[in-house]
Amino acid sequence: MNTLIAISGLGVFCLIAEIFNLRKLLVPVAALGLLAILGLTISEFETPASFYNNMIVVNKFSVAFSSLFIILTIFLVALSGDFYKDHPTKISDFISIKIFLLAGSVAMVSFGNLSMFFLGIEVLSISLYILAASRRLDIKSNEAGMKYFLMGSFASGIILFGICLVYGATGYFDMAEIHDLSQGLGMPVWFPIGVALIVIGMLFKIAAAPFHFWAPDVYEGSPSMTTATMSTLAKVVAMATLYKLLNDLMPTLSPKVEILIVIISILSMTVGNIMALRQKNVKRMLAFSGISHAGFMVMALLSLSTAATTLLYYTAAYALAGIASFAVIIFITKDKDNEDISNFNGLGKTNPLLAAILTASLLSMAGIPIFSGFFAKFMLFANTIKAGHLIVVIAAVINSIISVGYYFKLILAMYTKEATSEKPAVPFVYTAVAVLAILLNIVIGIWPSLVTNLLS
Amino acid sequence: MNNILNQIGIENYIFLSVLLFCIGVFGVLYRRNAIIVFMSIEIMLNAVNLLFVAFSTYHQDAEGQVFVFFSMAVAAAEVAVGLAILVSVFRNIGSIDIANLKNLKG
Amino acid sequence: MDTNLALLLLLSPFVGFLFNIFFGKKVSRNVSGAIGTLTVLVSFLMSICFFAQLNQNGKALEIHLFDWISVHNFKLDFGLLLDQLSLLWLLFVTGIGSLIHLYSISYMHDDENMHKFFAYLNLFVFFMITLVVGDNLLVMFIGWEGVGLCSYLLIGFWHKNQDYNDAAKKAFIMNRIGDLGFLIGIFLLGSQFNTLNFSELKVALGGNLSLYTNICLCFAALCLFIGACGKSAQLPLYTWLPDAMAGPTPVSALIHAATMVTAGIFMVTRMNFLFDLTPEVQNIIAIVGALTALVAASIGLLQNDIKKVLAYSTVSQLGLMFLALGCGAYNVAVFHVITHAFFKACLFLGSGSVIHGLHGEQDMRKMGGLRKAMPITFWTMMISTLAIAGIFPFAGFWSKDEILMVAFEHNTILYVVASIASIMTAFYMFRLMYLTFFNDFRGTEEQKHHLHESPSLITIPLVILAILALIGGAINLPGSNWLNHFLEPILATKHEEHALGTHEYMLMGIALAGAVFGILWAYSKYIKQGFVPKQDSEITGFSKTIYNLYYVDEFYTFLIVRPLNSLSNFFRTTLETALGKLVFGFGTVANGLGTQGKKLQTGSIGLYLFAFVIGVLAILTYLFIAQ
Amino acid sequence: MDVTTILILLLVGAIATYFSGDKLASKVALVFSLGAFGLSLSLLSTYCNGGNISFIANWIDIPKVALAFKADGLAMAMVLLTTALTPLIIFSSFGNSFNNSKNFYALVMFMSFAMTGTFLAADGLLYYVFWELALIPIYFIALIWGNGDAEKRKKAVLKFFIYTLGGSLFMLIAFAYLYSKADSFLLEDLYKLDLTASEQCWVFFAFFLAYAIKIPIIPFHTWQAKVYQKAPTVGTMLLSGIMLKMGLYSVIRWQLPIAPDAAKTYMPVLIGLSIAGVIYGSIVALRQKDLKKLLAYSSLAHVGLIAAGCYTLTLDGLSGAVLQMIAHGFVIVGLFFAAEIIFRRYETRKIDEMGGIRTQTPKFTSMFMILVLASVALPGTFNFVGEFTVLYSLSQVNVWFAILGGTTIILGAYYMLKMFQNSMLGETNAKVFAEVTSNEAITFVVIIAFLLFFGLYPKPIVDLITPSLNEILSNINS
Repeated sequence: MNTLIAISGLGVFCLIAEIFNLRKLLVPVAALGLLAILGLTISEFETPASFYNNMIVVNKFSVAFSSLFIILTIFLVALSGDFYKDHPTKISDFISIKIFLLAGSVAMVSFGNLSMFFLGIEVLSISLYILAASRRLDIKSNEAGMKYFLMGSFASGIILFGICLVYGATGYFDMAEIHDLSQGLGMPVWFPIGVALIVIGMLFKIAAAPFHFWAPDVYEGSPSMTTATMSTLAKVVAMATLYKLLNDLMPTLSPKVEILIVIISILSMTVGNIMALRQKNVKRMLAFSGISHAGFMVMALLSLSTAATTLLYYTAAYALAGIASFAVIIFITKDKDNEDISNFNGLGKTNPLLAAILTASLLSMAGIPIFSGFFAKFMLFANTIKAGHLIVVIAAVINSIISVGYYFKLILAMYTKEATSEKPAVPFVYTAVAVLAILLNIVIGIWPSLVTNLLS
Repeated sequence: MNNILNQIGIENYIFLSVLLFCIGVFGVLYRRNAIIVFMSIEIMLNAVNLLFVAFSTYHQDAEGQVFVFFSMAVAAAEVAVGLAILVSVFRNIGSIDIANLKNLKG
Repeated sequence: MDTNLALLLLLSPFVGFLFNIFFGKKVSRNVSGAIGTLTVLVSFLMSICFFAQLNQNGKALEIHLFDWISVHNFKLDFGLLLDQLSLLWLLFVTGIGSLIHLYSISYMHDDENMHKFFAYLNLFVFFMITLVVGDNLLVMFIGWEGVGLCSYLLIGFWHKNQDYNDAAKKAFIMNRIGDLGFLIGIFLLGSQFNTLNFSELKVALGGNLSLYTNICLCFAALCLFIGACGKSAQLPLYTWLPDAMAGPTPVSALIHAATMVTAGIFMVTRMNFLFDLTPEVQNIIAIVGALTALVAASIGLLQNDIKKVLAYSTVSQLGLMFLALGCGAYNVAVFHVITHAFFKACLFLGSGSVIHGLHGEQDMRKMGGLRKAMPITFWTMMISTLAIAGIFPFAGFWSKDEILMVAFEHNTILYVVASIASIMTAFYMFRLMYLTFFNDFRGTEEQKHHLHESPSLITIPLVILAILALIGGAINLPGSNWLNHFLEPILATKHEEHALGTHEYMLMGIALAGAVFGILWAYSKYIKQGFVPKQDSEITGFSKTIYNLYYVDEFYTFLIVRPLNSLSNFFRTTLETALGKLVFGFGTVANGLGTQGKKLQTGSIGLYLFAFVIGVLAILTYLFIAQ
Repeated sequence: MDVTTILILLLVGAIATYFSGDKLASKVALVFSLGAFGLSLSLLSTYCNGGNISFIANWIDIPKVALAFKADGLAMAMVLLTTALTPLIIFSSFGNSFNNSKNFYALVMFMSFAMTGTFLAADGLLYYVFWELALIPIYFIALIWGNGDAEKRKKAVLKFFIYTLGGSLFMLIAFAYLYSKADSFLLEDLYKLDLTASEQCWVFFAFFLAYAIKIPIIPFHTWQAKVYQKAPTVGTMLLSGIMLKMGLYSVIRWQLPIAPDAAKTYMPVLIGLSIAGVIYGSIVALRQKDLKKLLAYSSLAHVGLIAAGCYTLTLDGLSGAVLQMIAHGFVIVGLFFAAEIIFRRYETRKIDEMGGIRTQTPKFTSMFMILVLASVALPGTFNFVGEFTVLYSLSQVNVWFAILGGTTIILGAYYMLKMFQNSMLGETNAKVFAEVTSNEAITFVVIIAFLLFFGLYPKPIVDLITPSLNEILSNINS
C-alpha cells in the first residue's frame, strides 16, 4: 500500500517540479525516489497485509512483481532524460506519466478488489495512450495512439462487462469473497462468461493472438521510448495480472479451458515468429517477437500451481533483455527517420560494446544458455511437460528455432555489414542502462535461484 | 424498488444491456467516423453501467452503484484523452475517418 | 640376448631408413648408399646366425615384445616368431635385398634423390621383415600394408610423372582391396578362436570343430586368399603389377619379383593348417593360380617392353606357385619362390643393366645385338632365362617340375594348363633374349656409340644371382629333399615323398621337351626369320587383344571406376543440394508464410476490431455454447 | 584440486586473452591453454593414483540442478584431447594474422572452455548449458573471421547455427521430460530411471536428433561441408577436431545408457545409417575440387564409422570409437593445417590449382604424406588401432557391417591418395612454395609423434578408458 501511495506521491511531485522548474534535477530525483520506493517495497516482502478492507493486498507475489516493475521504470526514467531533451518543457509530464503508469501497474498486481483492478488497468492504459500519441506532429505517432486508444477502450469495455457479470453472479467485487463463492456450486452461467471476458481483455493487453493485431502497428508508430515501455513494462504487468485473475477466479482449469490456452499459446507464438521473419523495422520485429513471447507466457498458465515462479522469472528475463536491447535501439535510431535493420550495419565495428549488449539481449530472447532467457524457457518447458502438455512444448521448440532466424538477422547486420555512418559518442546513460540490464539478466541467468526462490 | 425487479426479472435487464452492448460493438465495427466510434464505445460502457445498477439492486448492495461512478469517471478520462488524440490526428491529416489511418501496416 | 639380436635383425634397416631420410641429403650419395646396403647386410648376417642356430636345435624362437591391441575376447601382443619358414624367407629377402641395394648404388647414382631411394628401400626391407617374422596375423598385417606403402612410394619415385603416380596409386588401392579381405579374414578367425597368434591358432584348429566354425573357416580362408591375390597379383587383382614397372628397375627386381609379391605365398604357407581344413578354398586357389599363369603368360607372348615381359612372367610364375599351394604342396611352392627369386631378380637386374646401357630405352624393338656389347649381362641373363624356362639342370627346372608333378597328381586339366603356361614362358623368355641380344642393333647411331657393359657394382650382383639360379635347385633335389625336411615342422600335414618312379621321369621329360619346344619356336621365329615385332598400330586381330592385355584395365574402368565417379558426381551435385533444400525447406516455408501474413496486417482498425470480436465470439461459443 | 580448476583456468584464460590486447592475445591464449593442458595432465595422474577429482555442488534449487562434474577415464580422455588440441590449434594459427585478434583468441579459449565443460558435466542441464555455449563462439568465429563471399558465408553459418540449435532443443525437451520423471538431472539418477519402451524410444530419438546433427550422421550432415569450407582454419579445426567428438561422446555418455532398450532395438538401423554415412562421405569426397571440402567429407566418413562403433553397444565398439575419436581429432587437425599451409602460400583451396609442390618442399610433403597415411589408417598409426577395433566390433555384430564399413579402407585410400597426387605431386609448380617454417613444422611433428607412438602402444589410453566404458556398458545392459 505504501508503495502505491509513495509512487503516486512521486508522480505528483514530478508534475509540480515543472512549476518549480527543476528540470535538470528531475530525472535523477525521480530515479532516486524510485530507488527509495524499491527499498520500501522490498521491506514489505516478508509482511503480507491487506489494506482498506481488501482494496489492496500486499503479499510476496505482489511485492516481487512490483519490485520488478519499479526496476524497469527506473531504467525507463533514466533513459527518458536524454530521450526527451529536445522538448524540455514536457519532460516532467513524461516522467510523471511514466510514474503514474507504474502506479497503475502496481495496483494491478496488488489489487484485492475488482474495482481496484479496473482502476489500475485504466490508469495504465490511459497513460499509454498518451505516451503513444505523444509525438503530436508525427502522423505515425498519432495513428498509433488512435489505434491503441480505440482498441484499448474497446477492450476496457469488454473487461468492464466481464467485471459486471462477475459482480452480478456473486454480488461482490472482493476477490477473496469471489474466490470462496466460485468454489461452491450453483454459480449462474454469467460468472464463467464474465471471467472469460475479463481474461479476453487481458489477453488483448498482452497482445496474444488473435487479439494481437494492434501491437505491431502501435509499437512501430509510437516513439521508441513508449515502445520500450509497452513491450517491457506493460506486457509484463498485463501477464502478471492475468495470472493473478485466473488464479483467484478460476483456480482449477477445466480441460476445455486448457485446450483453449494451448490453442492461444501455440497460435500466438507461431503467428508472432512467422510474421517477425520478414520484418525490416526493428521495433515492428520486436513487436512480433513480443507476441510470440506472450504465447510462451500464456503457456505457463497450463501449470497454474508453479506458474507464479515461472512467470516472475520469465517476465524478468524478458523485460531485462528488452530494456537492454531498447536502450541500444533507442540510441541508434534516435536521429533516424526509420528504425530499419540497416541502421545497425557495422555496429560491431563502430561500437562493439553496444553491439555486444544487443547481441546478448537477443540471444537471451532466443533462449541461449547463461542468459536468463534460456532458463526461463526451460522452466516453462519443464513445468508444461510435467503438466502433460508435450505438444505445446514441441511447438514452442519449433518456434524458438524459427525465432533464431530473425534475431540473428539483426546480429548478422551488426557484424557482417559495413557501417554506413559514423556513430556519435554514446551518452553515458544509455551504456549504463544497457549494461546494468544485461548484467542483471545474466546474473539471474547464472543464479536463477535468486528469483525462483522468492515465491516458493 | 425491489419488487419491480422481481416482477420484471433480472434476466430482462441483462438482455437489455447485452443488446445495448452489442449495438455499441456494431457501432464500433461499422462506423468509420472516429467521433461516432467513440460514442459507440460510450454506449457499450453505459450498457454495462446500467447492468451494474441493476445488479446492485438485485443484490441489495451499494457497491455496484459506486462502481458505476468509478467507471463513469474513467470513461470520461478516457474520452478526454481520445478526443485529444483525435484533435491532433485531425490537425495532421485533416480528417477524422479512421479508415485513413493505414500508414502502419505489413 | 636372442631378443636383442632379433631386434637388431628387425630394426637395422629401419635405422638405415631414418639415417637416409634425415641425413641422406647431407652426406654424399655413396655414403647413403653404403649405409643403406650395410644395414640390410646386417640383417642378412643376423638371419644367417639365427638360421644356423635353428639348424642346430631345430626349435623355433618366439619373442614377445609388448602388448599392442586388445579387444574384449583376446589380446594382441607385438611378438616375433623365428621359425623355419620365416628364417628361410628372411634369408633370401635380406640376401637378395642386400645384393639389390648394392646394385642400386651404381644404378641410381645419377638420381638427385638417391638418398630417398635408399631410405624407401630400407623401409621396405624393414616392413618385409616385420611381415615375415610377425608372430600373429595383425603384426603380419603391419608389414603387409607397410610393404604396400613402400611399393607405392617406390613406383611413384619419379613423382614428376603423373602416369607413374597413377601406377603407384593403382598398386596401393588394388593392394588395399586385398587388404580388406585380409582384415575380414582376421576378424572371422579372431572371433572364432579368440586369438590371432599363429601357434595358438594352429593348436585351436587342431581340435575338433563345429560345422558352423568350419563354414566360418571357409570364409576366413577365402578372405585371406583374396588378400593374397592383392599382394601376389593373382586374378583378378593382378593388373597393378605390370604397371608397377614404372618404378626404377631395382625396385621391380626387389619388390615386384623377388620379395613382396611372394608375401601372399608366405601367408598361405603360414596358415597352411587353415587351408588344409578347407579343400574347397584350396581348389579355388589352384584354379585361380593356373588361370593366372596361363593368362599372364599369354600376354607376355606379345609384349615389347622388356620389363613388361618380365612382369607378366612374374605374374604367371606366381600363378604356378599358387597352383602348388592349391594342391597343398606348400613346400613345393616355397621351393619355387626361392628359385624364382634368384633367377627373376637376376633377370630384372639384367634388364636394368640393359636399360642402363641404352640410357632408359625399354622397347625391345629398338634393341638387339647387345651380346657383344655387354657379355656379362648377356650370360647371366641367359643362365636365368634357361632357369626360368626350366632347362635341366638349372634351378627353375627342379622347382617348376615339382609343381607340374603335383598338379598332375591333383588334376590333369590343371597340369595341362600349367604345362602350356610353362611352354609359353620358355617361348617369350627366349623371344626376349633373341630380340635383345642377338641379330644386330636396331637403336639410333649415337645409342650404338655409347653401348657399354655396366660397371662392376651392377655386374657383381648379376653374377652372384646367376650362380644361384644355376645351382639353387640343389636345396631340394629329388633325392635329398632337404627343403621338405626342413619345412616339415611348420606344415600341418606331411607331404609324402614320391620316390622318382617311371612316370615322374616321364613328366620331367615332357616338361623338358615342352621347354625345348618353346625355345625352338622362338628361335625359328626370331633368329631364322629375324622377325621383329610390328609397331603398335599394325597389330591386328586377336593378337591386338592380347597386346592390349585383353582390355582388362578398360574393363575395370568401365565396370568400377566410371560408375563410382559418376555416382560421386551425382551425390556431390544433385543429392547434396537436394538434401540441403529438403532440410532447410522448413525455413523457406516459414519465410513464405511470413510474406503472406504481412498481407493480413492491413493496418485498418476496422479489420483489427473485427478480428477481435470474432475472437471473442469464437471463445465464448467454444466455452459455453458448443458442448 | 578437482577438474573445475581446468574450467576456471580456461575461462580466466579467455578473459585474460580478451584484455591482453591484439598484440599479445595469441601468446596469452597459448600460455593459458598450455597451462590447462598441464593441469589436466596432473589431474589425470591424480586420477590414475585413485584420487577423486570429481566435483559436485548445488546450483539451482528449482528446478533442482547440480554443479556436477564427473571425471572418469572417458571424460578425462576427452578433456585431454581438448586441452591438448587447443594449444596446438592456437599455435598453428601463429602464421595468420586476424584483425582484432583479441576477440578471436578469446572466443577460441571460451569455446575450449565450453567443450571441456561438456565433456565433464555430469548433470543434464549443466551439460546442456555447456553444449549450447560451445555453439556461440564457433558461430562468431566462422561468421566474422571466415573466408569466401560474405553473403554465402552468412547463409552457411546461420544454417549451421539454426540446424544444430534446433537439434539440441529437442534434446532439451528430452531432458525436461526426464526431469519430470526423475526430479533430478544427475547422471546417476537418469541412469537409474526405468522408462517404458515408448518413452525410451522418443527420448532416444530426441537425443539422436541433437547428436546426429552435431556428429553429423547422414542425412543430417548438410551443414557440414560448407561451414568447414567457409570457417577460418582454426574454426574448422575446432569443429572437426573437438566439436564433432562432443556429439559422439554424448552418444556414449548420455544417449545409450539413458535409453538402452531403444538403443538395442534400433541398433541395426543406426549402424546401417552410420555406415551409409561412411560410404556416402567417401564417395562424395572422390570428386571434390576443394581441399577443405574434401577433408570435410572424409571426416564425415570417419565419424560415420565411429558412430557405428558407438552403436554396436559392445566394449570393442565403444573403446574403438573413443580411440578413433582421439586419433581422428589429431589427424584431421593436422590435415586441415596442411591445407592452411598450402593456402598461406598459394591463396587457393582448389586442388587443381595446386600440384608440383613436392619437388619444392620435401619436409612438408613427407609430413603431409604421413598424415594422409594416418587418415587412411595405415597399420602403425593410431588411427589403425581405432579403426581396427571398430571394424572388429562391427564384424561381431554382423560381418557384412564390417565389410561395408571396411570399404572406407579402399575408398579412403582412393580419394586421399588422389588428393595427395593432384595437390602435391607432378611437374614442379611454377609458383614458388616456401618450405614450412619451424613453427609450422613443430605442430606437425607433435601430431605425427602422437599418432605414431600411440599407434604402436595404445595401451595407456585403452587402460584409461576401459573401466568407465565397462561401467557405462553395465548401465546399458542392466
